[in-house]
Amino acid sequence: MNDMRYEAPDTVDGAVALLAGASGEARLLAGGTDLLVQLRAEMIAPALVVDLKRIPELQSIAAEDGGFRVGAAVSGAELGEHPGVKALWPGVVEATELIGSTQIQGRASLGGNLCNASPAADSVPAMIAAGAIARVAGSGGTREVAVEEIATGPGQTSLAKDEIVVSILLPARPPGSSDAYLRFIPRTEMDIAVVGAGVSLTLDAGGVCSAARVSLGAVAARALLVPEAAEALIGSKLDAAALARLDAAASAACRPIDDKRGTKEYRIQVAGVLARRAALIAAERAGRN
Amino acid sequence: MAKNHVTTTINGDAVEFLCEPEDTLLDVLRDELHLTGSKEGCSSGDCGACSVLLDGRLVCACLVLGVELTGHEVETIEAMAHGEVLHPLQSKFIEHAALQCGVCTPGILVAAKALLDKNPDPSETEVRYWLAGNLCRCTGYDKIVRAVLDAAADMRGS
Amino acid sequence: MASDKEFKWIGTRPPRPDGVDKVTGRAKFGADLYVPGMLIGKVLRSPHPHAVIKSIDTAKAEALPGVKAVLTRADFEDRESELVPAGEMMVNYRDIVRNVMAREKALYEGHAVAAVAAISNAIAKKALRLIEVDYEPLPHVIDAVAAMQPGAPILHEDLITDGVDPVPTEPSNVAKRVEFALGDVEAGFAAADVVIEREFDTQPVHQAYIEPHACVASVAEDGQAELWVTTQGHYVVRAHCARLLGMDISKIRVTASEIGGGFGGKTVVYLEPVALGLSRKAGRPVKMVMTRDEVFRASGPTSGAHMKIKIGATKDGKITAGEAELIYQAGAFPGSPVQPGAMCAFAPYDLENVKAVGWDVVTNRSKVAAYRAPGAPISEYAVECVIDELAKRLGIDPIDLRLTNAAKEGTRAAYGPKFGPIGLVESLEQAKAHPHYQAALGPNQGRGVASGFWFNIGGETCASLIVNEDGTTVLTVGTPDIGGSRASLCMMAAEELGIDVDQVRPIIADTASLGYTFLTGGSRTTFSSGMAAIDAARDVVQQLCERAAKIWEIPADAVEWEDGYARPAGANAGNFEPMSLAEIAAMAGKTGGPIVGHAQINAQGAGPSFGTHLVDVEVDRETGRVTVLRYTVLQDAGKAIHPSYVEGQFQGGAVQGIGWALNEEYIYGADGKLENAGFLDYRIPVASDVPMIDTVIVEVPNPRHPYGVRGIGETPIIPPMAAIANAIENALGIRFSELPMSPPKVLKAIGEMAAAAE
Amino acid sequence: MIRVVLTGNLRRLVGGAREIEIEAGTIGQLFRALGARYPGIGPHLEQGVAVAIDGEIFQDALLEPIPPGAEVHLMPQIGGG
Repeated sequence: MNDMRYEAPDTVDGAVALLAGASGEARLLAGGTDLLVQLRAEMIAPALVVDLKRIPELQSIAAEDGGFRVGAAVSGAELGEHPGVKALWPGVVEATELIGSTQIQGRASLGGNLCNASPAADSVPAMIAAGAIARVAGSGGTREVAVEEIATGPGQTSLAKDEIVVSILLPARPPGSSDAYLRFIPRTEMDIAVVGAGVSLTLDAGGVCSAARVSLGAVAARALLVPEAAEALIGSKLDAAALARLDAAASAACRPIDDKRGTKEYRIQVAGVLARRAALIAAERAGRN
Repeated sequence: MAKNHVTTTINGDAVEFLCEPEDTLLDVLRDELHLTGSKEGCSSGDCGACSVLLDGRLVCACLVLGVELTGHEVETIEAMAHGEVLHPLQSKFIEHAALQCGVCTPGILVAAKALLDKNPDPSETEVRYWLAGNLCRCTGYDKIVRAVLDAAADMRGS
Repeated sequence: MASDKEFKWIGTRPPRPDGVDKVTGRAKFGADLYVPGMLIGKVLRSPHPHAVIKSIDTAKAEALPGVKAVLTRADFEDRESELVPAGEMMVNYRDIVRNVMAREKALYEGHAVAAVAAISNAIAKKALRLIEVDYEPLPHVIDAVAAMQPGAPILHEDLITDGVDPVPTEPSNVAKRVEFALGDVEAGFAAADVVIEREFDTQPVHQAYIEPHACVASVAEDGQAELWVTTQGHYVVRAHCARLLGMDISKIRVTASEIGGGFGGKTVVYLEPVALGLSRKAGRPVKMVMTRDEVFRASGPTSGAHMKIKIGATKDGKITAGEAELIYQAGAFPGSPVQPGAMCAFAPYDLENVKAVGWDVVTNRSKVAAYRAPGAPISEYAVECVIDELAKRLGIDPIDLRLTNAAKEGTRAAYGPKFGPIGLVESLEQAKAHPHYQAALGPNQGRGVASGFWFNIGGETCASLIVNEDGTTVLTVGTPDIGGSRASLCMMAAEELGIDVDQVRPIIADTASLGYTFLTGGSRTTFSSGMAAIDAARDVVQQLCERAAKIWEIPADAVEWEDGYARPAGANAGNFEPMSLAEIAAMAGKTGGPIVGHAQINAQGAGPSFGTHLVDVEVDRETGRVTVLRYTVLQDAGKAIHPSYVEGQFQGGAVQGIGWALNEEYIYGADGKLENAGFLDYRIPVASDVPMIDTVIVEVPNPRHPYGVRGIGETPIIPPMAAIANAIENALGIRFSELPMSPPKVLKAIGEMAAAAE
Repeated sequence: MIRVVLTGNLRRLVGGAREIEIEAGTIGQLFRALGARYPGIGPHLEQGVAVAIDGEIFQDALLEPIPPGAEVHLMPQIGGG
């Protein structure tokens, strides 16, 4: 076997330094629910594994300007137990809680789900719909990046070799706002999304949609932000016609593949259905805010 | 090969062991410590047979590295009964015939205990979704769910 | 009749004797044994679905420090083509030796080509990467129908189709044709008012036991071998290993570990001969454990099939003829369960004219292994779908249509003989009377019904019952306990002896401690080991009566055994205080020595078990998701010894069937490689997928068992696929003829129906 | 004299006959008698043939008596999962 080195720095700078100095392949360990599977299946053989869970900034959830900053290594279970985040961004929380089983929830993280860059990652469309901002640290300092800019393709990210996602900002939002995420899987649990749809929207006092973001997962090489789908909702009361436009716009945006989990035509058709259903759930939640 | 020295707490006991960086908690429990109650069904987090508590949180031991354990606490099926006294879940699993081959049983018991510690009065649906990560091929889950609900009722009563 | 008797234990629900071991993590399964000096064995597997193995160079692997043995085809002597029974099918050692370790060719992706034993898992894996295999890839064929076509890649150049006249001159992938027929089907169809003919396809599904194959082998310098293994039949493992390794049977002692599920998949050998071979070479114990990926790629699923079913009936619902053509894929070697599939297809029905033709076809997939009622769920699924369509066409309730044609005592089965007492009619009548059958359905919901039949078997079985000096007992059997059989066997012994069930301690003997006992399979364990346990207990009772007679100095036939006591039989036998088993046991040493009962039988007269399932489903018309809302199993158990474990078999079989119906399938790429070799994408049902499974235990006693027992473990997996297909048809008006009925297929069909309606 | 009914592929080995009459008092005697009359069938009888005597299936039971006038079916052996 190759000698794999394990390091568990307790500062972001320490982690960045390890990555910058790494010779050979280096991997980050947040929840490890993807990394350990890839290791055991011998899909990867990194020379260095950097465990991020001992870095306080990656393990904390903090209120920030009316929103929340979530550490990249915070587990889904911890996020789900945070009443504040759950109230403000229920769609992001429900998406994160859909990642795997209760056991996986004990480990899997937003940062890991984002950086593993699977097109089918459940939390990513929800975060994109939420307009979440990732804080990225590297040797050159810190930068703020829209989450949709992190993944560039299956397993590929825009992060430099020495960069890590430290935290994700779920921003503040006006009254009458909420979000929702739905995915389709063949079973009720334990599957990878065949299609995922995240919708975030704001309703004015009259119940008219004044702002919306719609994102789709598992229908392209990476999660998509679909402005045309959002356009279909803005200005409407989510009447049947608006929902039909949303459905059509979502389906039109899909560029899926056929694989063991679903066919192109299936993904295209169901993407519209889920976008429509998610929009109604988000609107119902928004009505209560 | 460079082995790592790890000091941790397992089932309340201070434990030290050496492991390869790529060894999982499950490898350590079974191959180093011979705590074989945690079973290896898939090594990919899909079957739940290796369910353990890590700092009180339910996880798959196959998805945790042994080297991560320094300073953490692990609880396995071996710690569920106290002396001669079975945990109510263990007794109810026997009473309800909630196991056939029994290989998934330790993982399901650990997971069910984590549920009841968090939610003493779960609905049938809550039990089913909480245990969705614990595959059982023998029972069809019926008697497992009944045993968990019955144990919960008993524990609330006592 | 036995079942009219008042029982002390039979029909009660005591805790299983191995319960505490299994809820505390104490129970030792296949991978749980660690012995000093143990090496780790790993298998190198073919990346190609079909390739000539030109050469294997193991020099680099053998030179790697820590590697203690390397094994290839060169270490296994070739075997003659010789058929012997194992599990539900005859096995051919020529094929087994090739499946255990590829010889001329790799015949499927995952086919074993070499193995190593090393001092650590890491070194063993590294050694595998150092083995150089020179493959010449060949065209492959995955689908059975394609494999039958002229010009298809040929797996076995010497395979000549058996069962056809004239005997073919050219090799093909068709191993065998089987046919079962009664009467004149053409005349039968001519007499029909309605004839329905449909085609069906099913995919291979895996037994998916949670415990991977595992064993520990240790061969000493004198050739004495110990084997610890998770298996349904350690005597069968011993027989196979002795044959493959050229060892005396007495030299191999096999101990069955606790077994983490099998469902038929642990009735054959994969790792065991390899582990013994590695240990023999290395002179050290060798442990081998399959990864989940290996379990899916290299151990047997059951067949996928293509089927044509034709049924004719009169207006009033009397079936006049049934015809089936069944093509089952066997995997890389002959031996699909198409024969039992053909025999079972129409077995639930009383037909004068019936014909079933089956084809056994090899393809570049892992060799199929037995899976719960092997072959029957496939053919009966297809027939039960057509029966349902027939009922709809004739406007007859599907249960009534089945009752009109149901097999009963005296009915000649399609495979020849007449049935004795059977419980199909009872299961149908109770299904019709069940509240489930009357319950209201909502929109997009549908209800389905289907019945199923399986033969069940007996077979060679031993048991011994030791009476300890304090009056407690030890019951030793040779059938691994895969689902609570220790409990039911102890209950039967306790019933005979008239003592408490917790006074009977069950032991699963190793192969050196008890006579040959066939495997736990064919739903035979409670029936056959139960019969042996009862015989052994009756042997003990006779000895107890003889001891009491000696003590009382009266003739043995003047003593009777009643409720745990020896009593003088009647007043003129004399007036003695009854002696308990414990009292006699305490004096055994002084009255002739220990008391031990034995039984060694070949159990005959296993009664078939029929069942009927009811299921309600709801279909999401926008996603194609099918949700099972309610499920009821009604099945004949003859006599339920421990009702909880009978219910458990009903429930477990039904849920395996739900998986088969909705999501489970082997998915191959164009490259002939399996794409879903793991629990993530091979989707067995999880707890949140299914409702509670209601059960009704029908009891039509089997006259050939002292308590009326029938095997019940296999029948429950037969009806679900058709019941669910019928329920979906009831909900949507769409008849699916392909398994699994997964969301993309369902949504596509809904779309096509909508398009057709416009 | 007993009536022997053959199903499945065994029928081909007795020249296509569905039924034959033969003299035998046990399953073992039946197999020997059949083997003598139809040389082709011998090996197949050893390779797992089950015998149903008046409806009841026997496997590997050469000593099982066959009552005179019984209806006997030869069929493939059954196993299971």
